[in-house]
Amino acid sequence: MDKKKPKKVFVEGAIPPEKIAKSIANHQSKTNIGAHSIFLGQIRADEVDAKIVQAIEYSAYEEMAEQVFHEIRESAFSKFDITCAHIYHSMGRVNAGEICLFVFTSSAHRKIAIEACNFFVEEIKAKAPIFGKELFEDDSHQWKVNK
Amino acid sequence: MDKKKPKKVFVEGAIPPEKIAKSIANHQSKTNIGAHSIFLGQIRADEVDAKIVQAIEYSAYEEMAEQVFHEIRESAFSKFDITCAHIYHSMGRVNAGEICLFVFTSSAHRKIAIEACNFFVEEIKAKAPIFGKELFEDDSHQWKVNK
Amino acid sequence: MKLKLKYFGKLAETAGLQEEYKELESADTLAELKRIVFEEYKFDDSETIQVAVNQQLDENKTLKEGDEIAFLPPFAGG
Amino acid sequence: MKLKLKYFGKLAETAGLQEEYKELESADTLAELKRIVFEEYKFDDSETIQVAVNQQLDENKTLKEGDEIAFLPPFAGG
Repeated sequence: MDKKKPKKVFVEGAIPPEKIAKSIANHQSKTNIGAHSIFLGQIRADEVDAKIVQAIEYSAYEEMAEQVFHEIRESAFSKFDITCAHIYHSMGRVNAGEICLFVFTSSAHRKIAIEACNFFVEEIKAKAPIFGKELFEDDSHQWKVNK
Repeated sequence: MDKKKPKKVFVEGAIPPEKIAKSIANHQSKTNIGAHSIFLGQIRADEVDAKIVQAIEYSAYEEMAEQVFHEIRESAFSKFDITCAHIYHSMGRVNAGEICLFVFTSSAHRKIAIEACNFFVEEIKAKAPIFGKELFEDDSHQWKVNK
Repeated sequence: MKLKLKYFGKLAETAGLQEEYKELESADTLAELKRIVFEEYKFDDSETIQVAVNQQLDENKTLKEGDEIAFLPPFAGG
Repeated sequence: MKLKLKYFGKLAETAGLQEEYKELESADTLAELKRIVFEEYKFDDSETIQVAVNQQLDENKTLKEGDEIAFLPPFAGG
């Protein structure tokens, strides 16, 4: 079962759009699915004190994060009648404009897929021990904090 | 502006995953975007009286639908602070497991992108004069009705 | 007055055509046109058929020469 | 008892290291360990640092030999 398989969440660097297309294509044999909901986090070139964010360098407490992802997944599958769910998060450097988070949920019905997707996004942001260093063009940096 | 350009919504047949990847890739130069929300409708192989849906054949009152899409888009841009929004819907035959609807919204912040995406999906389902003929393997059919 | 009538989805199937022109007394209202069409093609009202006049869902519109009237079965987009 | 301490993100930067081992009196609590570490590395508590014991966020846990204690700055995933 999709639910039980241990999943690799962290990917090195940005998540390429082709990976997203491939994930979608992989679901075309699952004809009990009627709706997919996808969330993508993209790095913003924010301006901070007249300096522009060029990239975020992600790090994580990986052993704990894997545990947290597993718990979020268990909780999502018990709360929502989803067919499958996939999450990917970048590690290392991701440039402005590139994708750092990919959440993908599927269900027979749209509301379930959408609610489950939101649940994953909020839970990951709140509970996963992931840290982001915002890099500026002059080699200075600041540490990102989730709102 | 993205908002003003007249948009082609209807595509012939299924929406290929590669088109979705290309849409995502096209946004990597827009570095004010922080979040994308995507909804995909997929044809389910539902069972009706022991017969399985093989495909849906879509038709539409196209002139009216284009008008409706335009109004939904205007309304979405006035309600939500989104950077851009794209919608694609299939015409003609789409087989079970294939994608028939692709809604793609982007914003600086995740909640806005997600809410706008949901708004588009609900509005399209409720207001767009699109009709679907569910085709069974024995060449019989029934007409789909949105719940 | 001459009107263009359009039928979609299940209604086009039931009527056996997608489009036709109809001559009406100019005093005739949309309600009267619906009565005529529903009777002619045995449309079942319980299916919540909507009628658009020139691409607008407004059942209180007065009809005029050249209007396009579309008979729409329940929507099924997405 | 010997503990493994881990530091992440801004805290690893401030401490100047990602990992170290520390010997503690076995009577020492997690609160006492935090006090020692915060003082040594001048961590600013107002930043809402969280502490995980063996990958679990439970500040009331009693420490034992070999525990892994992680000092975590605010999360920034997604």
